[in-house]
Amino acid sequence: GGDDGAAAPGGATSSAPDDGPSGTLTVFAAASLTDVFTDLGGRLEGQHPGLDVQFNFAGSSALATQVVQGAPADVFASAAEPQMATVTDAGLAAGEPAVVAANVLQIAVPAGNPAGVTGLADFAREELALAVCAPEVPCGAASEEVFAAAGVAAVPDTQEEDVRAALTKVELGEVDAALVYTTDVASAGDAVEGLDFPESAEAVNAYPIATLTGAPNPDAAAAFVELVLSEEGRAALSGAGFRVP
Amino acid sequence: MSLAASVAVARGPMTVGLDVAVADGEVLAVLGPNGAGKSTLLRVLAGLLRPDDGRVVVGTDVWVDVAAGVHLPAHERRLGMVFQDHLLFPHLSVTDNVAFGLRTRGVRRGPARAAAREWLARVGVADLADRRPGQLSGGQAQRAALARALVGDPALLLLDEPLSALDARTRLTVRAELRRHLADYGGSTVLVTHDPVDAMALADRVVVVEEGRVVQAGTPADVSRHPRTDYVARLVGLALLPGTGEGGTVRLEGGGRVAVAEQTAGPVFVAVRPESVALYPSRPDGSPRNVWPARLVAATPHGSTVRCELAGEVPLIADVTATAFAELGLAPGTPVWASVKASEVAVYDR
Amino acid sequence: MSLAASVAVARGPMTVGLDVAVADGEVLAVLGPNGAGKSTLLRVLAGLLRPDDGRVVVGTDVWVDVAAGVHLPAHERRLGMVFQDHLLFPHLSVTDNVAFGLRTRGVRRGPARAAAREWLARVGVADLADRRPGQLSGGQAQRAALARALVGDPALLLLDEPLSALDARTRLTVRAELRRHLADYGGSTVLVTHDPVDAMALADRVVVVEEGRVVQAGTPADVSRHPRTDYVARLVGLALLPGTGEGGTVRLEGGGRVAVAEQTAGPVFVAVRPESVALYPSRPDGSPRNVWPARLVAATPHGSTVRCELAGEVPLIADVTATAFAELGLAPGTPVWASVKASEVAVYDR
Amino acid sequence: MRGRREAGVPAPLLVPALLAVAFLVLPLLGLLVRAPWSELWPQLSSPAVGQALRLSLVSATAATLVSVVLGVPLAWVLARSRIRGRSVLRALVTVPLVLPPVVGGVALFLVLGRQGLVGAWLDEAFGLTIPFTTTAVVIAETFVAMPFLVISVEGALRAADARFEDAAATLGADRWTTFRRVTLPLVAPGVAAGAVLCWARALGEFGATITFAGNFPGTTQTMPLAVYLALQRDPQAAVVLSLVLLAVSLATLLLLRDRWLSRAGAAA
Amino acid sequence: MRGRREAGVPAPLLVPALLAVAFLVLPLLGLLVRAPWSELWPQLSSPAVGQALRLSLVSATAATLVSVVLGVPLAWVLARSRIRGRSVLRALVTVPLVLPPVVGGVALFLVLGRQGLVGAWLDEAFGLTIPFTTTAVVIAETFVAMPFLVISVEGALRAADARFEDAAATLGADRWTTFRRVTLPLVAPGVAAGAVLCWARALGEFGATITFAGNFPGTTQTMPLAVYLALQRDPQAAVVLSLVLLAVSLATLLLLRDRWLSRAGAAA
Ligand SMILES: Nc1ncnc2c1ncn2[C@@H]1O[C@H](COP(=O)(O)OP(=O)(O)OP(=O)(O)O)[C@@H](O)[C@H]1O
Ligand SMILES: Nc1ncnc2c1ncn2[C@@H]1O[C@H](COP(=O)(O)OP(=O)(O)OP(=O)(O)O)[C@@H](O)[C@H]1O
Ligand SMILES: [Mg+2]
Ligand SMILES: [Mg+2]
Repeated sequence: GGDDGAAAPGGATSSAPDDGPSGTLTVFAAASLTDVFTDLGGRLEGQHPGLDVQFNFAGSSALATQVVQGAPADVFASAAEPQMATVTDAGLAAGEPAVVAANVLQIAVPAGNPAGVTGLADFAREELALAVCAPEVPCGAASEEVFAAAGVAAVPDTQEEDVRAALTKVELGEVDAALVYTTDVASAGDAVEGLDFPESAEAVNAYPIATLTGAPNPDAAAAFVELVLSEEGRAALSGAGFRVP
Repeated sequence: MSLAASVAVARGPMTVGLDVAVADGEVLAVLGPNGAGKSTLLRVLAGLLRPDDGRVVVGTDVWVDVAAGVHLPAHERRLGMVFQDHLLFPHLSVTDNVAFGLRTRGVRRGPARAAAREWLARVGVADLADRRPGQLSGGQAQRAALARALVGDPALLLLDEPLSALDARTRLTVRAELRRHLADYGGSTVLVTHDPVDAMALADRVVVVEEGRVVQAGTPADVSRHPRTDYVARLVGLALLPGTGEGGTVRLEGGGRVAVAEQTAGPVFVAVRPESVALYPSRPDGSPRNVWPARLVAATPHGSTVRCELAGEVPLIADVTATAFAELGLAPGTPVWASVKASEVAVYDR
Repeated sequence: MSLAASVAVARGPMTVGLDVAVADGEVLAVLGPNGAGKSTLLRVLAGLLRPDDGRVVVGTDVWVDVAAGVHLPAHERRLGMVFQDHLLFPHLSVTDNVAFGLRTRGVRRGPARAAAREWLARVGVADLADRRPGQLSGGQAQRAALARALVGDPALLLLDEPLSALDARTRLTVRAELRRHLADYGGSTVLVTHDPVDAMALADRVVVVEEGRVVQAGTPADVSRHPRTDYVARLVGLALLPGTGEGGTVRLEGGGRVAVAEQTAGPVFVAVRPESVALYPSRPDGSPRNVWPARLVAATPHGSTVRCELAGEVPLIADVTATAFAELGLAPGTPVWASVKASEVAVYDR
Repeated sequence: MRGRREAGVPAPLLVPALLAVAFLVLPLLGLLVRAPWSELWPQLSSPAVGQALRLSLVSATAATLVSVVLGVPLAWVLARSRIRGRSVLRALVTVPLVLPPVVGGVALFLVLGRQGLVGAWLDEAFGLTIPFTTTAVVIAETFVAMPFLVISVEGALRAADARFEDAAATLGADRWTTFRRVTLPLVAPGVAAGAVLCWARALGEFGATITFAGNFPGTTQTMPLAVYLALQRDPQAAVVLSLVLLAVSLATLLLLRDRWLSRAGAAA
Repeated sequence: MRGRREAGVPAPLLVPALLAVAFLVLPLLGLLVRAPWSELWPQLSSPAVGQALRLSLVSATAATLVSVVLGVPLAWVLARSRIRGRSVLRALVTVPLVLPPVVGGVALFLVLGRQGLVGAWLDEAFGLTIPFTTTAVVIAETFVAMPFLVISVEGALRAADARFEDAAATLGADRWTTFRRVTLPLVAPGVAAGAVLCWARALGEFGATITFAGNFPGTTQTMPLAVYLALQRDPQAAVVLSLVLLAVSLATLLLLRDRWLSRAGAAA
């Protein structure tokens, strides 16, 4: 159909009258960036009336697969470095990826902290229902690092496939505590409380961004990455709970 | 156990409204043309069709009482039923089909199978006991269905044309077997059939159903001697002529007159046996007082005789020998003269 | 078109191996006991069952030739077929069922329906044209199935007991209709039936099949006069006694002797009509040369006569009047004397 | 004298049936009770939700149509023909059911992606690229949902009485005509059931779609994808969105099925 | 004179059937061809993979058994009984098909979770907690997969000839006996098809399982979870794992189905 052009490479021509970027910009971004990027995309569209920003939010690894499979993307923003590495290894990233934001772990507990969790040491308590991320995913890798740093032998009941799944269980009160990212706690609302812990600094998760070599609209791609890395972008990211470099 | 049923049920545009009563150990044959409502009656008696109105009482048990909202489900009725299209379970062997009723009534597998095999032998399909119904011929399937209905001890036997697919010889032996069984059987039997011989051989009483109504009831002999409708008359091979008695003659409703041997008055039926009708190429002289012109409409060979259907003022059926038929040069359309002796004509009140 | 078939097919433990030939416009009746292989033959002719061996040739077309690997699929055979269990399509109206064959052969809906309705009228179910098959009685469904087979212009008509579910009166009219149609019809017809009257009325030739083999073939009159197996004899109501001719008498295989009117020699059949057998409570004197002691085994009323099965040295069937039956005080097991005039005994070579 | 009415549902059937209903319906009730209904209106009035809902319905329906057109013949071949290797084929057809949908999406890339077996050729010959279009959504849904249709129609075909097909053959109907005019009407309830399964599965499809078609609002973002995104941000909204999807599919099923089934029922 | 053998599959059926097969099987072939086979041995020999595979098979089989035991009666009620609101019930039963599995997991928490309607009571009364156990895996898979069984068995029941049930009733069989001894054997192919669908769907279940049962190797980590996690780090390994799952289920289906179908076929 006609609206297929929104994502098709052919739609991304830069033939607008003004000098700025125009046409369609396609951004593949990790789902956890949905709010901030949607907001920034809107701002960019406001600055360049001829520009239409399209987002494809999904898990980073799905996005990496898509990019490797020849997806007509201009920008790729990953929630972790391994997925970006998949893309750079395939020679698809234009230049070095830049780190836009970082995330650290926080202990999420249900509102009111019914189990009285105080710190990382509580993850060794057998009687509690505890969730961490699976070691295969970034937050799980980070969790292992902080547990190692703190010398805690964690006994989780479940190794979640992503942060969201862990957080859902906290929201529902099904686990007494979960180790998740700060940003997720921030977005979860009143049902969840976040507890900082000192060892979190041991494992910082970086969000790399890159324009892609096959970008149909490289001008716009550059403009978007520039906006994200600008003061304005950093403010938006830190407003959402990200650490910004 | 005795059966008394009086039910009404709508079937498409027609309403089937039938009253039947069958005493303990009695066999009632239900005769009637296609679509008369015979199978419908059996379905109601079996509990597979809810009547719109009426009662069914077996022994002292009320099986159906529409007014009182009583409707005993089929499986609590202690039935034996042969369906017009057999309905043997395709996934069970013939033995297991026959044993099914016993098994549901709590008989253990061994004795149930033994009883099933015994009945299969009685209807002559013992050697097919291990086959699936799909591997039987039509007549074999019908016999298995009959065995399935008869095994066990039903309170009511409902047989819907149980012998129709049997070959002539098997029919004799299975009919004899059935007759033997029914003679000892204490429950009521309702037998639907198109074969007057079955009715004669097996039934104590006959009801004739036409268009959802009972049009005649009585003993087989009575019904066959004094048919009250054209259907019954044809069934037993008589020509039936309704008319009005006027002393020694009857004025027929269709026109014409018939001389009879008795004095009669009022509405009567005149019945003429085909054997008693003689045919002549030209008007005969002589003693018979009944001589009519007619036209041959159809002729069917039947053993050594030919059955001739005649149209004319007085419609008749005549049986003549094949030789006579050939000598008369008869063919559909041929005009002939038909005569019957007055003493050969049966006459009885309508 | 003419049909010549010679096929062999295994059916469970039995092998059906049949040779039949039917000329253009001829009607062949296939008679035989249940499970003889009649329906199997029709299925092979229809192309629904692959024979293990043999050929089927219709006109000049080879439909089946197992040796040459030829097997024309059923739908290319231009058939009209009545199945023993109707198989009307449950999802189509009666009209559409009958019109189905015409529609598949390219007739447009309007004319196909019109032709269907005409045939439905001819078999007497015009008023049911819009019903679904599930709303028909057994006999109505059978008539619709017959109409479905007859409509159109098949090369071969295969009718498996097409009249078995019809009531006696309808049977007459439908049989007459079928007879009329078959008289005009140019193709071959194979009619399976259990009713000798159907065979007599409709068929030009008869084959009798038993246990998968043809045991007798001929004209209906010939077969009924000179039955060659017990099954056929029973069918036409004769007692059949094989024996060896020894001049004026025949020594029966089962023992005993029969006096006959002709001089015979070698293996012969003796056939006795039930009407010609007289029964006596004690040994009669007089002219009949054939007098045997016997025992009554079964009695079936049949119109005004009773058919008696007799066992003894010479097994016979006797028809006696109901009055005589009562006077003789006959009951199963009663010993009687049976006699037959030598001139009434038919004898012919085996 | 027993005068009670015809027995309804026998207990050994009623008890498990009730358990099954409780098991399937209670969680839905739980969702309904706990759902933040205040979210309903904002969500419903958001144009993105409307878009996603429309796209979901359109693509699931398209996937069902494709599945019926391709899958019913395949079911027929599996149930009726005597080609060799039928049982292997049947198992092969069942297997996509087991494939994790995300991997299914990857597999689709391998065939229909820009560098895929067929996709590369499509791209060169016609300039057609399938991934990230609405077509890709339909393809992903069809890939995941069609096996449900095939297997359940095959079951219905096996259970149907093949003698009617014999009767049709004697009336001159070749196998195709027989299929259309006899077999298909006879198994209509089975096809209806299969189509419902297929439609529902397509409507709920997530993994293969997000992988092969991406998550572009208006083009490829179906309701399950919208629910996924909402889960990232606002789980309450996700629950509300799911309930909207449920309500719409419930209404559709009630309308469609009753209409189709009553037709199919009249035909039976 | 036409002497050719019985027509095989008519073209209007063969062509779509071939398309369907190509559509369903080509992506699998693509996976097979591109799979990094060198990964196979390391993966197969990893005890975690064996564990996940075993857990998958056990829990999918258990879910199928539960679904058959509860779902077949429900299908019967939907197809045969005359209770009111049947069409609503039927649609309600279909609806979990549409629910995004993750939301389904949330819904299960609402009923069976520590603070769920039933779960809280179970916890208090018996100290039983269901989430994060193998039981939870079975429950999640059953919730997602049972509707497939119910709908396809219901379709088979509707298509079956109910007159045999009449015949059974005249032989003294109450509805339960009739169901066991007549109806069920007659629709055996439909139940087989439904069970295959159910088993395959359960085997592939991901979203509801990870939500309600979590992901713990040895207890709740089924193959699809393992595949998903592998996808995060090493997509190649994930493809190999999926192929292992496929191969195992293909083998199971081939063995089981042929055995069951031939039994069911002999019964028909
Ligand atoms: N399901 C139905 N719906 C509507 N009408 C029906 C239904 N079944 C039968 N009928 C009609 O009811 C009438 C009685 O049918 P029934 O089967 O009782 O006839 P029957 O006396 O058994 O005839 P047959 O000798 O042909 O078997 C017929 O006219 C038939 O067309
Ligand atoms: N599918 C089958 N498998 C094995 N044996 C079969 C099968 N169908 C029929 N038979 C057997 O083959 C023989 C011939 O059957 P067929 O149906 O041809 O008999 P028929 O002459 O038509 O008998 P009827 O007069 O009872 O209809 C029978 O003994 C029957 O049991
Ligand atoms: Mg009837
Ligand atoms: Mg037969």
